[in-house]
Amino acid sequence: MVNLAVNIGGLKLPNPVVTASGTFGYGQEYSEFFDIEKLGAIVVKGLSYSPRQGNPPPRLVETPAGMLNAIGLQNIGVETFIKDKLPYLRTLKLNVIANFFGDSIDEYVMAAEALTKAGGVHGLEMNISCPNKKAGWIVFGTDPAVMKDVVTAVRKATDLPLIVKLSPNVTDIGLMAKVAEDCGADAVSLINTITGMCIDINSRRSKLANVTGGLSGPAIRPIAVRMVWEVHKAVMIPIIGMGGIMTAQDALEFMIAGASAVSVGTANFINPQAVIEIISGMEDYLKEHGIANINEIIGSLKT
Amino acid sequence: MVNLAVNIGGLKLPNPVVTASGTFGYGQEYSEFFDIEKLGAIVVKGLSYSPRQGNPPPRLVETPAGMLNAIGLQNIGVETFIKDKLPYLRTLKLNVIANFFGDSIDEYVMAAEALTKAGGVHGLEMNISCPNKKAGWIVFGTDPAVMKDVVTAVRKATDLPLIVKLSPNVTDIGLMAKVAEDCGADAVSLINTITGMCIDINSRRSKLANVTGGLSGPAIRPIAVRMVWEVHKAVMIPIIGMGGIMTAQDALEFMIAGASAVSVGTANFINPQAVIEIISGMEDYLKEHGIANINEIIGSLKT
Amino acid sequence: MSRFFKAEITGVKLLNADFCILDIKPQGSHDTPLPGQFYMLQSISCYDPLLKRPFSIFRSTDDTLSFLFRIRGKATQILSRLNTGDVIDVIGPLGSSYPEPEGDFVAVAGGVGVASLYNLIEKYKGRAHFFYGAKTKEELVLVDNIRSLSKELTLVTQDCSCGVGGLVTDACADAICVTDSMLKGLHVYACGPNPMLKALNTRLAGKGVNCYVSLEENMACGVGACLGCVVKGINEYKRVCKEGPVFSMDEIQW
Amino acid sequence: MSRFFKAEITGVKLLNADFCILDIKPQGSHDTPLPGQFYMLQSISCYDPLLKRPFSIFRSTDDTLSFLFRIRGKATQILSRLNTGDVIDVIGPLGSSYPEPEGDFVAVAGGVGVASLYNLIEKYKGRAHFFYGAKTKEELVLVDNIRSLSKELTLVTQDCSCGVGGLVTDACADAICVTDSMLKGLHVYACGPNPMLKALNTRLAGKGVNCYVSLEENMACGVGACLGCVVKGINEYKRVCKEGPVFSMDEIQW
Ligand SMILES: Cc1cc2nc3c(=O)[nH]c(=O)nc-3n(C[C@H](O)[C@H](O)[C@H](O)COP(=O)(O)OP(=O)(O)OC[C@H]3O[C@@H](n4cnc5c(N)ncnc54)[C@H](O)[C@@H]3O)c2cc1C
Ligand SMILES: Cc1cc2nc3c(=O)[nH]c(=O)nc-3n(C[C@H](O)[C@H](O)[C@H](O)COP(=O)(O)OP(=O)(O)OC[C@H]3O[C@@H](n4cnc5c(N)ncnc54)[C@H](O)[C@@H]3O)c2cc1C
Ligand SMILES: Cc1cc2nc3c(=O)[nH]c(=O)nc-3n(C[C@H](O)[C@H](O)[C@H](O)COP(=O)(O)O)c2cc1C
Ligand SMILES: Cc1cc2nc3c(=O)[nH]c(=O)nc-3n(C[C@H](O)[C@H](O)[C@H](O)COP(=O)(O)O)c2cc1C
Ligand code: FES
Ligand code: FES
Repeated sequence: MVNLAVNIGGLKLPNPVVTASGTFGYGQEYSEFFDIEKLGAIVVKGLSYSPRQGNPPPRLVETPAGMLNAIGLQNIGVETFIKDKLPYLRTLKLNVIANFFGDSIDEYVMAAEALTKAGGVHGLEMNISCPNKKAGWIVFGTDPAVMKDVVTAVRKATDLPLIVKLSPNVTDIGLMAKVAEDCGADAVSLINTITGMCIDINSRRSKLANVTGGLSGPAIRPIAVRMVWEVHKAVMIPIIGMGGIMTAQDALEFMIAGASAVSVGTANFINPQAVIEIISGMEDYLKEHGIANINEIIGSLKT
Repeated sequence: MVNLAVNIGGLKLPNPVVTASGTFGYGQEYSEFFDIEKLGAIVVKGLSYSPRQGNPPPRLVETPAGMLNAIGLQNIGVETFIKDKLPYLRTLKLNVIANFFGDSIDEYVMAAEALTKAGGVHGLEMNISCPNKKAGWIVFGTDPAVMKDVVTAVRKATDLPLIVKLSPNVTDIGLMAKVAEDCGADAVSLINTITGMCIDINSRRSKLANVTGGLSGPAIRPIAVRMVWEVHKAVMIPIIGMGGIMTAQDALEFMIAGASAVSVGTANFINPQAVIEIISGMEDYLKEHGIANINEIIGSLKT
Repeated sequence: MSRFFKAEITGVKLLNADFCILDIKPQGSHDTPLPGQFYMLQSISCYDPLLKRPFSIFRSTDDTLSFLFRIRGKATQILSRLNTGDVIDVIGPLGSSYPEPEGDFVAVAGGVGVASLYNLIEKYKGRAHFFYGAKTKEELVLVDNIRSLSKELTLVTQDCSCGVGGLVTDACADAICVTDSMLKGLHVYACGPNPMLKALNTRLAGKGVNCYVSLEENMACGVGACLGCVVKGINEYKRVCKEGPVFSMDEIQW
Repeated sequence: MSRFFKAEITGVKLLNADFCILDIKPQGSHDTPLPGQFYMLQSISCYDPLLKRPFSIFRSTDDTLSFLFRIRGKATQILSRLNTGDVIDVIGPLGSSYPEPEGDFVAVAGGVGVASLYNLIEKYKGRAHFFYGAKTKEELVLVDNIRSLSKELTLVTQDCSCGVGGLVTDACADAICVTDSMLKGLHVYACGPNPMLKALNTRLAGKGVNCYVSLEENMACGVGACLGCVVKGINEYKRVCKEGPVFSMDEIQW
């Protein structure tokens, strides 16, 4: 038997495969397709303290080997999550990571506190790819100083394992990861979607009502793998890698580049059983290569 | 008849379609496939003052809807270009844009001066996605201050139309474009390739000898279109847009987003006649939509 | 009985250059679809096209599911070129269905919207006043079958090349709005492009008809997880794949 | 006469699960290929796979080009599933060719490297001492044809399942290096995986043979423009698609 267990900043995962926020609902949507207790962890749809309506449609458009989404962070809010969704998740033997965000530091802190107190949430993933209303809508995750303030504040608000989810829309993602580490983050996850757009040349309008959207899927994988490798060289805390992972082979690329766990997003849409196949594919790979413990391959890229 | 002529910072192009540097050799390679005098302009493979060997192989790997290249800027050097390649280009009725780079400001200036003096070069495109040897290998195009120095120096060294080719590996490409404009650039072109990597999980090595490479092709198009739109909002000088353009439809997306001309790269490999088909497809679009002049659609995105 | 399964192609029939009927045989047991429900289909060989595409159930038997679709872009082109014996990935049946009609009812199809209504009129044979519209005569498919399944069929073309000239919504509303009393409780089912459904709402809203519309939005997951396929409901966004695709007309903000 | 053309599939023959022969008929006139040259092939339906793939000319007649390839990844899978009548995009003939042999010559093929040498021995029938190696017996294809075209055929398998056991390079070098005088001016042609060609160089370098090797590198353009397909020559990088794919062994830094 090979050992697939990994440790993400104190959170012990039975295997390194988790679901990417926003692509797996709150778990129930996919529970008919496989036994979701088999997951390393579930990361739920991004939550804000108060519910959000999200953007008007169209919210999706397909691009070559990828897709743009502009959901606009629609969500039911922390309170409703705790009341309506968490009870189901508590019945499962499953690590629950709550992804959350805000448009001010206060909102981040309030969400983090409520999710920490709720019970049944095992880790927090903070999405910093959101604009800061007070700071002239600068995206938290693209300015080291702005990011420092929000991560520091959230770190004080929770004793749960804290994962900072980095934006790829930056010059130096290693630097951003270092800021997160210095502010006390237990882990970083990357990449969030890359901002893109797609134009209908007949109407001369964006194909998304929101004009721009976030690019995900296999198209971005080479960029994501490179960023994981850069972050691996920059920090000591564990990394959750993601961006276009469709197969176990893809997932292993991220782990060899330095990720301790991987997150699967867009692939769920194409194959609702993708995560299960990725877990068993990883196991096969280890067996074939005579590797007893998955931790041996993390960051093992030869250069 | 529709009017396809555009003006790129003083350089008059009969139509807005040019070839992307590094994907079209020095013209002769593709002259057997179509009449290259039909191009808006030819942009030649990036030149440095002294010749470069480039990176060891493998230099290429395919990715979903894209490709990574790590040619390592192999080139024959400015002198040999002027002696061996320019004479052929001078015999053609064709705008010649010389793409060039250096690993120090001096090298940039020397290349720009030599190309300006040569005669038969109608415009310069400076590639700033290269590391600055003296400044600790910081890439010129990712640090506004470093970029300012090199663009200012090159501006003094040439009176040819100067196009600054921006790197997409930055937080705020609009800001970088503004720096180029402030330093006297006549136009900007974007995007250069996005840094990526791809790992062979069996050998646990990068599939490229250079470890990382530049991602091009349809995969990056949504990112490129978004960046062109951001730059269009940030500067007044004309933009040459590129990144994954395969068809006239794709090219028109860039123009509607704000590009005055487009550059076709990876598409040449898939279809050596792609540029010709893109020019005639643009013409058809204008006719169908009753638009007499292509300039009417530049930056015409409705939001 | 999983709603994610593989299916074998058992038939590919081109009705003309633009319309195709695909028959598939699910491998293993599968749920029986209701009229108005849909499936996500995909022939995976690479990552472009990337996403599954939604198609309404057109007909179904114990071991065959059929889809009628218009060849538009990459995915429908690939589906139309499959060979018998090829295997595709399927998720379904998904979403809401047309509520059962009471007595005779009205069906309004615009273009390939006919696909989902076909299933309804086949189930409730001889009870539909069917209004079927398209741009041109060539885009009206399966007319004889539809006629034989309906109580009455009115064809409508925008270019006047066949049947009534004009918009199918006008033809339908003109016909059924003769007296207001006729409308009370009448079941109307409509499927077609959004502008058509909007026009129908303009004509029928507030008249007491029970109107059900099948909506379209781009989809990624098809199962309610991504929140990508929403339309504006009265108070909040509604997912076409989960709360829809069939909505009561008055649930939607037009 | 353009080297970029469309061609119709006129035959797809699977030799076994891994090897396929594709016959295509160029639309319009085309150049005659020389042994060792190659073509870039692609069945475009979407952007994944994105690039054309290089394949050596295996056989050619006035109106047909044939390719023998091993099904490895996405592109070869798609090519092996094409139907007669389908149309693909082609660029070629490209690159350098095997120089004409003098008298009898030696051919060394490793695996599917046999494709390009087949063309050579067919042109110079009855003159080749052919050494054909693979991992297992199953990977040796077209053995009877090759035997009939060669003066002598030696089969070599790494797992000893057929012919001589071991590496084809050893079998070849052992056979021809009996006396040094035999080697002077002997023409040796080799095609196969890089490690095989490297091993051959180790055995034959400096012995006065005229050895020509056909090399492989990932390619994008195929026409010398992208500088993506280089190998290390003695003084500089050389493009496999332009200066190659056939190189004299001593031009290459092994
Ligand atoms: C619930 C539902 C049921 C449908 N039933 C049918 C049917 O029975 N018959 C039929 O012909 N069509 C049906 N459609 C529409 C069908 O899904 C699209 O025609 C198909 O996705 C086009 O794919 P393509 O790759 O060929 O075209 P593309 O080139 O991808 O796009 C062509 C058009 O289809 C739309 N489209 C693209 N991707 C999607 C997507 N993931 N979801 C929805 N629309 C998309 C685009 O906005 C575009 O306008 C239905 C759509 C929905 C939402
Ligand atoms: C000059 C030349 C002649 C060749 N002739 C033949 C032949 O006659 N028969 C034959 O079976 N094979 C031949 N090959 C190899 C053939 O090109 C590859 O097997 C093919 O590209 C694999 O494509 P794929 O999508 O099926 O596999 P992929 O999944 O893309 O890759 C499988 C393997 O093929 C290599 N490969 C991928 N893309 C390319 C590319 N663009 N160029 C070169 N290699 C690539 C990869 O490195 C990988 O190791 C030749 C290669 C060259 C350079
Ligand atoms: C439809 C959709 C919704 C998403 N919503 C969120 C979200 O709420 N919070 C978040 O941090 N990331 C969100 N993401 C980003 C994903 O979690 C992930 O970082 C990204 O999609 C890259 O991974 P992938 O290529 O595997 O999808 C969303 C992505 C998609 C496609
Ligand atoms: C093989 C290859 C070589 C390239 N060489 C150069 C170069 O020398 N100088 C440069 O500025 N850009 C170079 N580029 C970048 C292209 O000019 C272009 O910016 C990029 O490929 C995006 O466009 P595309 O997606 O249409 O290829 C190269 C790209 C490729 C694929
Ligand atoms: S398609 Fe994902 S929620 Fe409807
Ligand atoms: S493949 Fe482009 S130079 Fe050889």
